[in-house]
Amino acid sequence: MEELVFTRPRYIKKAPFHYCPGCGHSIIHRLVAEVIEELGIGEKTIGVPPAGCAVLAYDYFDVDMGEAPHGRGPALATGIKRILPDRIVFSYQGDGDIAAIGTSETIHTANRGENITVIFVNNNCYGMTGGQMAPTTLLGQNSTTTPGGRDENRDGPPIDLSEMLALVRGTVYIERTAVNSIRNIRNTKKAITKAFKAQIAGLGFSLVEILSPCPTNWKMSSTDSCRWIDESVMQTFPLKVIKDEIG
Amino acid sequence: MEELVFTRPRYIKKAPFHYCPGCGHSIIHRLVAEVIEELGIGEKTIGVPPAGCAVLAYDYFDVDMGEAPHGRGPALATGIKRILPDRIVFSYQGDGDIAAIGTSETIHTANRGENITVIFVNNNCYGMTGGQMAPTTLLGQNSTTTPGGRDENRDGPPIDLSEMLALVRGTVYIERTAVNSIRNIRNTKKAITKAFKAQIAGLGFSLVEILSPCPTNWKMSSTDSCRWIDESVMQTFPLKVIKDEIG
Amino acid sequence: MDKKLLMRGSQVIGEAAIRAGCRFYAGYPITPQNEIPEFMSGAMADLEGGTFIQAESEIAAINMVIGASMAGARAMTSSSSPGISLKQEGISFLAALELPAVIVNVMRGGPGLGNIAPSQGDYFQATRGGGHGDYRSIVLAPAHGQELADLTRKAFEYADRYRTPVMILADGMMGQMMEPVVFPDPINLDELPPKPWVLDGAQGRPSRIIKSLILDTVEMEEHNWKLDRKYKIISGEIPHAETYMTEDAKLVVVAYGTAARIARGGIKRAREMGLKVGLLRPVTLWPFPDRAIREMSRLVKDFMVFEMNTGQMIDDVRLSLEGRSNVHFYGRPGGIVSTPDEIGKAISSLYYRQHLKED
Amino acid sequence: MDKKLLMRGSQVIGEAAIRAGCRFYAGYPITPQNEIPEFMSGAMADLEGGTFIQAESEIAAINMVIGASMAGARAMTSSSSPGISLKQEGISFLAALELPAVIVNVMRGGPGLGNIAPSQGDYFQATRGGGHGDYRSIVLAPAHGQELADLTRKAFEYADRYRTPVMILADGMMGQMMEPVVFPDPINLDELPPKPWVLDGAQGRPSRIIKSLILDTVEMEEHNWKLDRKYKIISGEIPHAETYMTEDAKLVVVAYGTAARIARGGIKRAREMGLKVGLLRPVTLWPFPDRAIREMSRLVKDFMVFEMNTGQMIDDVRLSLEGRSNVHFYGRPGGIVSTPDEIGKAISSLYYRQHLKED
Amino acid sequence: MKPKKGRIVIDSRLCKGCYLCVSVCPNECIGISEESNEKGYHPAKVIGTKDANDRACTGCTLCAVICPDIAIEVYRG
Amino acid sequence: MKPKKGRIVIDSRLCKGCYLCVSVCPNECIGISEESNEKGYHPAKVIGTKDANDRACTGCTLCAVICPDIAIEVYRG
Amino acid sequence: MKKTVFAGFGGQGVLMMGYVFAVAAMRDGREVTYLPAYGAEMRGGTANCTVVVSDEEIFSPVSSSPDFAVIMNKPSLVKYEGVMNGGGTIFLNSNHVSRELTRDDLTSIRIPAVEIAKELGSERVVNMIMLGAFAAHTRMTSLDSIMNGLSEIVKDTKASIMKLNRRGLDRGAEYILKGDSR
Amino acid sequence: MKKTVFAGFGGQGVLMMGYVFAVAAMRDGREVTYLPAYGAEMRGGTANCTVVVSDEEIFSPVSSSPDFAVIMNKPSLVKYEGVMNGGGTIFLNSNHVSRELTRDDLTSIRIPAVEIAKELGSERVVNMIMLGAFAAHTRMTSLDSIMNGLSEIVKDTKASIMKLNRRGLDRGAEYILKGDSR
Ligand SMILES: Cc1ncc(C[n+]2csc(CCOP(=O)(O)OP(=O)(O)O)c2C)c(N)n1
Ligand SMILES: Cc1ncc(C[n+]2csc(CCOP(=O)(O)OP(=O)(O)O)c2C)c(N)n1
Ligand code: SF4
Ligand code: SF4
Ligand code: SF4
Ligand code: SF4
Ligand code: SF4
Ligand code: SF4
Ligand SMILES: [Mg+2]
Ligand SMILES: [Mg+2]
Repeated sequence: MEELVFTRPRYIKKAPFHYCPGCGHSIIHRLVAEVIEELGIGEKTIGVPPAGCAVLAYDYFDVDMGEAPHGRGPALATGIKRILPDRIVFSYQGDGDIAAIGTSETIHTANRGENITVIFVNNNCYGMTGGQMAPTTLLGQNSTTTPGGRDENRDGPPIDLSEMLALVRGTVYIERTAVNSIRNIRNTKKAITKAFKAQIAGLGFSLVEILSPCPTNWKMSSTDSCRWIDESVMQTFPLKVIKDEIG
Repeated sequence: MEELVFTRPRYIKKAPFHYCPGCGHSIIHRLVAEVIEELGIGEKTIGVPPAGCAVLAYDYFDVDMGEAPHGRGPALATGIKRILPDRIVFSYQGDGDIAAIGTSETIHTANRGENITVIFVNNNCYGMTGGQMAPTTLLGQNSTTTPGGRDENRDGPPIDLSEMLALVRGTVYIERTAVNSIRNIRNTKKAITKAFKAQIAGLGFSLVEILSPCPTNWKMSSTDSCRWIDESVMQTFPLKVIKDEIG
Repeated sequence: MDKKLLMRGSQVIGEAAIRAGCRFYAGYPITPQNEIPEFMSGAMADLEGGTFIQAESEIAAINMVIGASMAGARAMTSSSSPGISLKQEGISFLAALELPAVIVNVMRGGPGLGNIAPSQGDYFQATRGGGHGDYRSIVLAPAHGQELADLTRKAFEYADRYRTPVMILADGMMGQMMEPVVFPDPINLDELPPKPWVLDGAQGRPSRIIKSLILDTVEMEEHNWKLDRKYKIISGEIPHAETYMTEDAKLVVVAYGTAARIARGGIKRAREMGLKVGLLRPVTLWPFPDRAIREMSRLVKDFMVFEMNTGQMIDDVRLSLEGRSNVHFYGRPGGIVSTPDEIGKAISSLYYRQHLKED
Repeated sequence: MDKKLLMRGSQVIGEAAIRAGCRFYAGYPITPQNEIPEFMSGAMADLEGGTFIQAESEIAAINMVIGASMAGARAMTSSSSPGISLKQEGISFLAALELPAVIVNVMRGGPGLGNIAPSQGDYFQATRGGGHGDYRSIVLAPAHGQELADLTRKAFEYADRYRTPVMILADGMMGQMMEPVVFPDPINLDELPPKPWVLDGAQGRPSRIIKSLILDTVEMEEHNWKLDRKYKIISGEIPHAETYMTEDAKLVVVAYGTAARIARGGIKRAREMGLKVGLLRPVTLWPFPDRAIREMSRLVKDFMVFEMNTGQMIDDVRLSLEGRSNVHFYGRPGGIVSTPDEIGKAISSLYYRQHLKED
Repeated sequence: MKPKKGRIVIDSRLCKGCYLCVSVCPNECIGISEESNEKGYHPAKVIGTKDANDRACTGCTLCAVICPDIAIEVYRG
Repeated sequence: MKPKKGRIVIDSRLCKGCYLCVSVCPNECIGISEESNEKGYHPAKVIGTKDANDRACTGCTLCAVICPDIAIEVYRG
Repeated sequence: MKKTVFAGFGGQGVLMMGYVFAVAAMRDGREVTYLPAYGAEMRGGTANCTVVVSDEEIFSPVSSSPDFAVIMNKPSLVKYEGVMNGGGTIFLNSNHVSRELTRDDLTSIRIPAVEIAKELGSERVVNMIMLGAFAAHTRMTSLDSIMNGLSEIVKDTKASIMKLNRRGLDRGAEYILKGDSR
Repeated sequence: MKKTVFAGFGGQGVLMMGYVFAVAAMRDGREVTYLPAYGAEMRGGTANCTVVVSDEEIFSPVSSSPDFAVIMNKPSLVKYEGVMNGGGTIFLNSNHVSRELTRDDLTSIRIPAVEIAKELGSERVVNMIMLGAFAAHTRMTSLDSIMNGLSEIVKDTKASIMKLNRRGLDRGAEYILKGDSR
């Protein structure tokens, strides 16, 4: 008997994604939806999409979704979770959203140990607004606001928010993964599962930082983008479990 | 011949301080002024006072001073310094100012390695507004917004901003000191000197975090406050050189 | 419970909010309204299902309120002038997302850091939308302790009824002063109408979206007009003004909040001198009670707007009258609290200048 | 250099700013004005003593501008509607501290996240002070590419002359469109008048303070009136409006920015149909050219305000006229860009409804 | 043990021709069409079959796992 | 080596009676006045002199170093 | 309508005096407002509050031209003497304020409250002594009302302390009634 | 006043076509506006821009009722056919758009630009071929003006590439002039 072994997960709507070819966002959407389905929490999950390329995430996730102003996802998620502590709340954010304008909200939400999960999509640029420098843009990487590539003296170096978050006491689980290869995609799914499980167990703030290709703004093919993550991005942002207090 | 061996430093105006008895702010003002005098930079220093008990710092420091909105001192100082790179610019901030509302500005200014000096006065509370919880309030410590003392689950734990700043590449010198004893005051002055020297040498972002008594909001005598810093505050915020890349 | 209590204005707001079913408060300290978060920290701790968060900033606070409101709670934040400026993006979002929420502004002197004395310098910001885009917040202006309690109750009702942010515009004096107050009974949360738009997990129903991004301009226009229609309905239903000694008045003072309270004293003195003077006090600043003023203009040819600023509400009075009567202004910005005597003098001086005494 | 260049509006602002002596730009990306920071990043890198900073947020950007202005630089930031809301506290500080600075708002549809299409929904925020306290910003409203260049130059001049923030209020269309532009020659920074208030280290002179905290209410009141006097001077000196075919007009359209440009087309069509219609285009939105409108009301009994919003500038038109003429409204919010034909129809329909054709 | 047999179905309306599936298929079962779809992308297509020898789809799902557009369904058995 | 001799001058208008100087003087030279100053504080006062034996001020400046209000000047020699 | 200012250093129980008085007057059925100085006004160690008591609506709670002032320190005397309503009365804690009034249209009542408190064995009742004297002289409220107000405010205070407060009030009142203060 | 829309997929050089045309017309001394689609409108891989050329003031730069459209793909045809001005002309890249127009008040001109480009040895000149055809048919500007515009925009391009572009323009124009497109 032939069996359907891979198909669209239950909590992704049947709409075509608006993302560019080879974009990591939609891979990550699918992984989150798969985890939600596998953990059986789809009927009690509330997601908070960001301003960023994933602003339309509510058109894809088939769970309750409430839009946040740019960078404020963690604060907004805090409000939801405090009112509905038995629901599962996740905030989905880009690297500009979480590590530039939202730095403060992210750090303090984490520090308070709010029992939410953050999906942090690090594509080393401002995707939605057309490829400006992000806090995570690599040194030397081109962007529309760093003529000649990011220069440490002029523009500052890339910032490692996840490492900083590991320092605050309210965080229980932080891992950096990627979606540029089968292996990394599988690990990402494991990490997302762990992060949601931490929330289900009421342990505190969990976050998965996911290195994600943005072929459009990197001006590379999809396959080159995946390679570039291995070769360059991971030099600055190595994949690892940054903090694990789940036990 | 009798010699005057201790008097008001040149760059403190002859005005009585508005601070409460035993407050650390004015000790710190004096130390900063002494350092400015000793380094001979009084005629080219620009200070940025915060919103906080030290909001009136411009009435005391006899150097050019420009007021910042609450928490934005580092951004404002960045603007000044970029226009006048050969002047000496310092931002003076309370723990609420720097580690709550100003978290993002502080971290990103540090990360860019702006060549400024930050004096971070940690008195474990919002002094000016009457003793609310600060990001640095100790667990169990009373404040007007933490009934029964700060509770980790409800209010989150104290945050160690200086440690986080040490993680970003633009910082060259970060030390935590105190002004609760002669020894600590002397070390604080050394630290402030080092921080300003780092700026003079053009090395990047320097910061001195100074544990400072707030007898009024701690509801203790001045001497008890000094003791309490030793016995309690330093348990959470140990004195140390957190980062030193000056060489 | 109908015992009179002597309570500080800020705490009155807090207590009234909780009795109105507020179960979520997030705020950040700023003088002169610190007693609101301080009160809420204790009150929420004592309350089953109550949340108090001292946010890391005003921006975090308003966004927490957005989240709590999405989740169905009656939610509130408070601040004073500079902190309210920081909340403007969030307030614009509340309006766009059609979420109920209550925002308290205990105004202080401005612009900039200004001072912490009572002022009414934020009238424009409150009534015109200090945030971006075509929206309005309902703005309620209490003038004394009891009204702080009553209008706080109303604020939550309006917010839910119209799914829109409501601002309580008070000032430092009102926040700090203690006055006797009788509180209404606490509402029963279970008796509130259901909110069929809340995000609480799909649980069998289709999943819901709360969003304000509408890329299609035709849809966005329709959303703007939909909001506009709502604002027209509100403008028809809730404008409210109180009058004092206006029956035979030839000169009517228009003032709100603390200024109105003081103006009453000035008017009383003027009446004692035989001048026919009255007060019209807008209780809702938006929607502005323009009809009430316009109607009055049939008999009253001189209005004196008194504000604790350099002149802001005067625009709304002039817009209400459109030349039908004279509009004069008396203002004291910067935290100056005039005495009733001073207002009495300003009134009588204007009265004689306008030759109202003659007939 | 007077060669015509085909340039995108956002870049025109950038180039004009640099030619006006802007040496400091800090900003944060947001559509539809990303080309301003993008242009500035390159232009400042090529410029001796020029600074570009991509700030971590809009708030950081405006505060960097405050600092740069304190240090004496001609400084600018730019954003679009939600980002401008976040800058309101900073703008209030600039006004209070009496610091020159230029803020560009390339408006998009709102409230909330809205959309990125051209809109004029931030009129109230810009002209009434979206921040706290008694203050005003000068607001300039360009309507086409060349004016983007010319008014950017003016913005820096006004900012310095009056020591106050100046806002350039453009919209998505203007930001994105390319048009031929001729730039004025770069100014010579050395020829600018000195700024005897700058913080640049005491260097022998007494130390200086720039602050806005004024705890004493009497002093604070005086500061407020001082600002008010300045605003009155500005209101006397710089209001500016452009007219088009108004000489014999019976109906005058009042519109600014992109709306005015489109309205000209509508008016031309209406004229072709024999209707006596003209345009009054406020170039300064604050101070509003109220005198120009009031004077026109002697001959014109019908004004049609056309805005790309649900009705904001109409308040200023009504305040200018105070009942002297009829004020009608035609609005398209949400990013809809009307065609000249549509406006032509709106004009003619109003023209006939008001029986202007009859005499 | 018999090698597993698989089959994939590509929804060419969803596919954006990003080549990622092509790059990961261990059995070179997928190629890119000459024709473009409605959105102007050249969608992926199956170039191997169950039965063809060295292009046998095993139903390993790798292509589907990496597909950013959930354009691939995989059957096995 | 002769022990250093010192002298301090306390500006009682500036002093807020915080006791910090009292607590650090190794020679117990400083006490607190019974009388309050204009601001209602009981200012510190010198209770030892250069000449008194066990309350001899050495001019070590410790009191001045810790004084939050710069109310103490120290002379030596 | 009578306005009273209570002023002194922080820690002298100045705000408490006003608060207790206001609650007492409210329970007596009068209109009342209580306005404390706040924020930066409180730095520098001073404290003050204004209580307005009236039989009709109170228009302004601020301390412009107070009718009475209870003054606990010298700077407060300086601050308030000038703005007092003509004919007003100033209650002075004479142990802290030695100087005479400069205006002759005001009455001063001097109470050696610190001395009396020492006699009672606790300096903490200085404010109650002043309040007792104030109440006895102005008759704006009764000592019983004040005690009721006090127990309403400081709910779980020990009986012994309440007793001490009562004795403070009594001694202050006595001091007035015996005429010692002229 | 003539409005022209250029539309296709991203990467087809659509924006460049419009830009070059606009600069050429400006240098010819005409009034001109160029309005690209921006932001989210650009997601999903489509691109378009509107160029208005006129001898008088241009009131609106938007593409409501364009007179001409240069269409590089099917979705763009669907999008713009409906809004064209009556009597307008649509230039179709016939290698990408096979279907006929549904409106009979419009003229269509079909250019097998991909084929021609292949003949020239580089698919990169497809847009120049279309532009050449467009210019030859509308006579709104000359091929020389376009070349001048192009060199103004892409300053340091290799001569060989500029030559190729010129040949693309020429071939597109030729195709029209020879009348092959009917
Ligand atoms: C207050 C505010 N500022 C700026 C923007 C514009 N904006 C939208 S998304 C974004 C950043 C996108 O970058 P990132 O967060 O990394 O997400 P990505 O698109 O790369 O996934 C910006 C600056 C906004 N919507 N609101
Ligand atoms: C935008 C804004 N929010 C809040 C305030 C009120 N405020 C002034 S200072 C301060 C915090 C003071 O605490 P800290 O920074 O620790 O300084 P300290 O007074 O303890 O030295 C606050 C909340 C303000 N002035 N502006
Ligand atoms: S711009 Fe980058 S992040 Fe955004 S959809 Fe395209 S590929 Fe993805
Ligand atoms: S409140 Fe605390 S920090 Fe502020 S002046 Fe008083 S003692 Fe110092
Ligand atoms: S399922 Fe495996 S073998 Fe089959 S096409 Fe996909 S990657 Fe190739
Ligand atoms: S991975 Fe998906 S979108 Fe990409 S080419 Fe393959 S089927 Fe198409
Ligand atoms: S200088 Fe030294 S010895 Fe003299 S009083 Fe001060 S602490 Fe004592
Ligand atoms: S340390 Fe200074 S302020 Fe404190 S008691 Fe001594 S002299 Fe006075
Ligand atoms: Mg990104
Ligand atoms: Mg502090």
